[in-house]
Amino acid sequence: MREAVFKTEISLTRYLRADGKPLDELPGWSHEPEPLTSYYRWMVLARQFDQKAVALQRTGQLGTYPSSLGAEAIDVVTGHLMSHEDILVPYYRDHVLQMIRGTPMRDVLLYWGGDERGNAGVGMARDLPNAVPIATQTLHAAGVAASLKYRHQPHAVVCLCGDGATSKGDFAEALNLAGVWHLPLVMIVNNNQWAISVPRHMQCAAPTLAQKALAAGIPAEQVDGNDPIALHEVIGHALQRARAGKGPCLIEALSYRLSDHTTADDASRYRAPDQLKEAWQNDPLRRLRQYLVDLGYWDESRERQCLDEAQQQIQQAVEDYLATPPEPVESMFEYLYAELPEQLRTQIEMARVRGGGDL
Amino acid sequence: MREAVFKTEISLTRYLRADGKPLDELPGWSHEPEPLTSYYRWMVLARQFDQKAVALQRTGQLGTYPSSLGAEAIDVVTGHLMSHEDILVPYYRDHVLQMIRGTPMRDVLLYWGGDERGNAGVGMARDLPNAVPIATQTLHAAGVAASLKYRHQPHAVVCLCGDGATSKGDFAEALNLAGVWHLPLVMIVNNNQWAISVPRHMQCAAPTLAQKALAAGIPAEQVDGNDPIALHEVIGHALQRARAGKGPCLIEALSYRLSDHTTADDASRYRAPDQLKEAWQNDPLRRLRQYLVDLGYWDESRERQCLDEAQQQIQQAVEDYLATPPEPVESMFEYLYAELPEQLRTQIEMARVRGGGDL
Amino acid sequence: MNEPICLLEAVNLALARALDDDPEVILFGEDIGHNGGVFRATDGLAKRFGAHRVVDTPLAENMIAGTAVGMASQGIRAVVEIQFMGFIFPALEQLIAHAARLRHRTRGRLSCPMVLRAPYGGGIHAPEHHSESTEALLAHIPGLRVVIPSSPARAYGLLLGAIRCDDPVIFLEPKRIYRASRTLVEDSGAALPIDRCFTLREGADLSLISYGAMIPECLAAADNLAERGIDSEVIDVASLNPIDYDTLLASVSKTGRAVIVHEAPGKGGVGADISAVLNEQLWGQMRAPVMRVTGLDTVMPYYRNEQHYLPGVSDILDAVDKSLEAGRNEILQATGSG
Amino acid sequence: MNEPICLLEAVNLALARALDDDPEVILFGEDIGHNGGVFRATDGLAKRFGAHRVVDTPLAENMIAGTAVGMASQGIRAVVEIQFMGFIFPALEQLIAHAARLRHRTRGRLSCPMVLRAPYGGGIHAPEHHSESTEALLAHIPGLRVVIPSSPARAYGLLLGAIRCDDPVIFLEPKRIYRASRTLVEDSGAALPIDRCFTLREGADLSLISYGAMIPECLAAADNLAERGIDSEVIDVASLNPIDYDTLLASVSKTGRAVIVHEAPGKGGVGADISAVLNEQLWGQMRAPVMRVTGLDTVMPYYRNEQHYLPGVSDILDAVDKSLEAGRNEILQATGSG
Ligand SMILES: Cc1ncc(C[n+]2csc(CCOP(=O)(O)OP(=O)(O)O)c2C)c(N)n1
Ligand SMILES: Cc1ncc(C[n+]2csc(CCOP(=O)(O)OP(=O)(O)O)c2C)c(N)n1
Ligand SMILES: [Mg+2]
Ligand SMILES: [Mg+2]
Repeated sequence: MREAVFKTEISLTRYLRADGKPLDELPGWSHEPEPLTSYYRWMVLARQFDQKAVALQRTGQLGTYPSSLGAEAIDVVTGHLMSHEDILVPYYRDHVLQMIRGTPMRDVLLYWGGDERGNAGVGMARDLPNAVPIATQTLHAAGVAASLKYRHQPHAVVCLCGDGATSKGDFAEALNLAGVWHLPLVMIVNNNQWAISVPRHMQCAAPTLAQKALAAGIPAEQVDGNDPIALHEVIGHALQRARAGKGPCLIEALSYRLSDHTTADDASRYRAPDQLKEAWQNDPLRRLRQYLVDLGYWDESRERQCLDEAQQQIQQAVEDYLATPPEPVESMFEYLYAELPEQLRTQIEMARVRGGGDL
Repeated sequence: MREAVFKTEISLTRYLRADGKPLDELPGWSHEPEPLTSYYRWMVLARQFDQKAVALQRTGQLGTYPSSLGAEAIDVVTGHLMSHEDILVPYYRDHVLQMIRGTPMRDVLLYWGGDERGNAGVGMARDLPNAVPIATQTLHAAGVAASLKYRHQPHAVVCLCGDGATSKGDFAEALNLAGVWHLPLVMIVNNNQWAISVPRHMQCAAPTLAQKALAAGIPAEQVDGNDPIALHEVIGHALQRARAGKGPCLIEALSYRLSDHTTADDASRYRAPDQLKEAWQNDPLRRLRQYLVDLGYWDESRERQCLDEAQQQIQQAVEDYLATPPEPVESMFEYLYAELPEQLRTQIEMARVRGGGDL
Repeated sequence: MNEPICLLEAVNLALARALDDDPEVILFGEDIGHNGGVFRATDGLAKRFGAHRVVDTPLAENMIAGTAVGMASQGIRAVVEIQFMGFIFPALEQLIAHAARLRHRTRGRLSCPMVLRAPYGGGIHAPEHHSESTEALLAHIPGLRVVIPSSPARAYGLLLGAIRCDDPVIFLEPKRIYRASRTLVEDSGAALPIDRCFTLREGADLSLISYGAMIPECLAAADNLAERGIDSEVIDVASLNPIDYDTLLASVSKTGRAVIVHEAPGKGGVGADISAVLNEQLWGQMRAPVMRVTGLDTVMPYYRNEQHYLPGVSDILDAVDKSLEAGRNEILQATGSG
Repeated sequence: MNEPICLLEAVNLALARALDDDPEVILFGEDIGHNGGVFRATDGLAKRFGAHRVVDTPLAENMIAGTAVGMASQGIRAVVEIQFMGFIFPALEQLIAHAARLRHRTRGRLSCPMVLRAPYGGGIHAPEHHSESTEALLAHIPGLRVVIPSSPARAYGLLLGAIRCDDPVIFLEPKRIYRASRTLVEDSGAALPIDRCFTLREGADLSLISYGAMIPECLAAADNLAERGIDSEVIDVASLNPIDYDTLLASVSKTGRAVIVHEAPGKGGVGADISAVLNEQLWGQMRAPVMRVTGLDTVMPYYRNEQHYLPGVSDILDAVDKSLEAGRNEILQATGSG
């Protein structure tokens, strides 16, 4: 005798078509100019920043840099919905999200320019810095959420990662703990269809990544990651639940990596040009701009002004970045332990001499 | 707009009630004396062996030993359904399964008696030995399955683990790979409700463990692990699919650990006596015996004879085990590399001297 | 406490004290709650402090370490248990890539005040993977502290020191001597410094340098040597990272002879590091080569043969004899080498 | 091949040769298929040998290692890539608990003929975790072999040796010199022994002992010393486990002076082991203390300051000077120490 013991379904939320036209009745707030025009401004800034960062890398002024091209809506909406007290556990494409949280743009450049001070920013006092080893941050997020819960603080933790990250055991372990401990954790997967050269279908045989939540017994949502209205609804709801003690949630945001993986990558080696061209049809900026233009909230002159402002802000940050001298060599030891062990003092001198000279 | 993008359900298979009465129409084969009486005989042997092993441990003649009390049906049915060419990747409670596959009972004792030769058994030429670090074997199983697939060999890999093991990332990673690579892997979780002292509900918030398969996009089954008929149906089907190139499957077999975790554990510290008493109502031996008695295939005298035979077999194995002298000390180096590095030769002499004398 | 206690009970006492003193201390790990840990190190603590402070986790060491890093990043002192050191490997990515670096990475904005406790070592007739001594893997990682006690009093004081420390500390408990001896340990709340060696016995002829479960073996060897009129100094390294070389160098520059003892394999073990430093720093002052008495460079055998793997008193005495012997020929040899 | 090739291309050539020679060799890892690996070590191989033999995996290093163990247990030679050594930690449980022990555990019934390749080391201005040298963690594990090439020819020969070896081999590629120089490498299919040092330059005055990306630095130092009339022997250790101490001891007993160079932190590094053994075995024959020139005992800084972390030619020359200096006072000191 076979008896059904578990039934479920997972839904995709989407409000706008790729051309910015509504698919359906829209939520009330989305008829107002705010927050959508703010979203759009930040998305423009993100894209401009990206372009500049890539240009800096190409001219030897920045290290390897991972563009956020195509992920702007996810980051911008998340950044706006998070409260100051919520805690961010980002991944390495979340530049603009970190900026919205207060990290100076210069610090983002410092980080990718090989300077730890990029992680020291005051704007994000309790947020975690980027974790380079994939998926490891998902466990930190569980721990941060556990600390909020332990302290009875009604805030949420937002953690982001890529589609590739969902294959690493850490991801499953973090969701599992979040389920058992009922943690205030909102896990957002930026499913941009690629993990460097490995396409989504070679990463996992499941039709959605959202269903990874089922393994942990927690709610799962799929959302169009190019649709700011849908993102706002789904992420906003998850944040409210988490803050209200209603537990964790996994959100799969469908996007597309419109850039190379990083500046060290050449996606043309493994990606058909047609696919990329098609993906540009879903560009989140285009979609939101069209929607705002249709409502009369946006036009060419606003666009130009917005671009100009972004350029100025970026230019200033780049100048600040380039004018920042390297950190003194002893910083290499200064932050290793709470107090520097006596034994290591002599090595500071060695470090100074190495690499051809004093600082 | 919310649109369902994934729907699924998971079923539990069960044929016999706890008292051995059919719940439903039974499969045709289960009206015959075989294989069910064989299953029963092996289950009796397993239980007798367990008792003896625990007694040996209590009297200082065996190391820490994990009883399989309550898991007999899972192991016996699996052992019978596996072909010689299928490959077993067991966990540490699968004593009788290993014996059915040809491992001499003496070798099982040697293993738990602290002697590596317990893993050298000829009966299981390609089977893997126990993996002590939890869940690590699930990845080996994926690799073994990948080797079968690569060589176009139409056999299946069976891997077992406990409910606790499903929380470790390895488990998720193994299922995920099995899904993407479409591997001939049958993963069986012996959900005996406890991981040492941690109860099932503190291990995972999902209502079933079978649904961990959904994260990997592979088929999931729940089965009553105390019901040999249900186990036979579900595992048999999964094996056939795997051998036929139809891919992997996860089976959650619901059982109960009727013993302490191991001889080093004292479950009375953390487990209510009532729960244990209730669990004994579901004893797989009792259920199958009653069913066979009702069909006239079993009776008191057969029971007595079966016990006697088991006792004799066990007695012989114990004698063989106790008569086996320890391995020569150099074995410690002999199997480290394909060839012993020159540098290590001198250490053989050191080893001989250590521990107070030559061997 | 007025009863003498064993090392294991001293661990329990220190944990209780830490939980009592600081509401932001949390314990978690597999089976540490109700069950009190498989060795009973946390016995009674869940009952006394509540299941929200002494917490059972799902089975995943990587998760335990990573969650501890996350909590510690927010200032909570996560004291976690890995059931056996043989199961610490899944936690290494989090320990190496994150715990050790969080302060460094953020220029001090965040830190990682966590303690990861694990019983280590052989000699208890345990199954495979329950007898490992892989402390060298951790001691190699800048940013981690690695501490090993060798007596009830040091277990109590060092564990309190570890919990109060603002750095991540790996606290390895020599399970072979968990119950080996009992002494009075005052529950004073006083921590011991976690970056210092302990000189357990002073002596002029030779330095025996060790830690953990090999300390009793070294003390027994020292007793034996004393009967022969040889006066050995016994030093418990206690902190494997950083190592208190001031104390070690002072001792060996006094005695001119060192025998280092540990149960981990010699190759790449902590003893190699100590030997290298002593040789570098005390060139010309050594009266014999620095000797090492260690576990063998092979896989720890299953328990039936484990006694053939582990070093014991007689191995230490042999090494001491060689050291004394070498010392006798020393000037001759050194002159002959030019 | 009639064109000179670089180390990276030599790796590619050896992989192609192994795939060609033995149908039971399989490559897998992240991005190694179509993309040819992030460094292009597997460039063209998927196309040439098929996606069933050069296989992209999901993103999980623990899975890559564990699956390799499973395949290898069945006799398939799994040659897997970990994208950077900084991401090897999730694989350690499988490497330590299984790859290193499968033969031992089963008394030779099963074995683990796998190779795990990973680029290692700093100096290429990479992001955090892309510059690690944690080879000491692996070299400490009995049952693993650890091999590091330092030239195109040795990369080719050692990798073939590693793939054909019936033991698990960790093959670490010094990415800083992936493209540093080109030499003619004949695609002869001949393997080099993976348990031997290579003496790259003979000399009577001093032994420079190193491996990987520090070999070119040592050779440059040796050139510099030669100009000063100092005749140094340069030895590429190449196999970090087991270490070919015959060669090392022969060299140092000849020269009486050793400087060990690696970029990993000194504390607990492979150099500590070599120093300890040289000191033990060559007591009285050394003309100076064994010196170590290593990475610093701190977290590898982000790239803007990484040049202050890594040892270079002038650091080696400084150590050599100290060694020569110490030698001058040697008899005096040794006598004075009695
Ligand atoms: C543990 C680990 N393995 C490998 C890498 C190298 N790596 C960096 S990004 C990346 C792909 C990640 O893909 P995904 O998670 O989809 O994120 P995306 O970059 O596409 O946003 C890989 C393999 C790493 N950083 N960490
Ligand atoms: C990686 C690892 N962590 C911890 C342990 C210690 N340990 C042995 S069995 C066990 C519980 C396993 O529970 P489960 O998977 O449910 O299997 P069961 O023993 O109940 O059959 C634990 C924690 C281990 N062997 N390996
Ligand atoms: Mg991606
Ligand atoms: Mg269980």
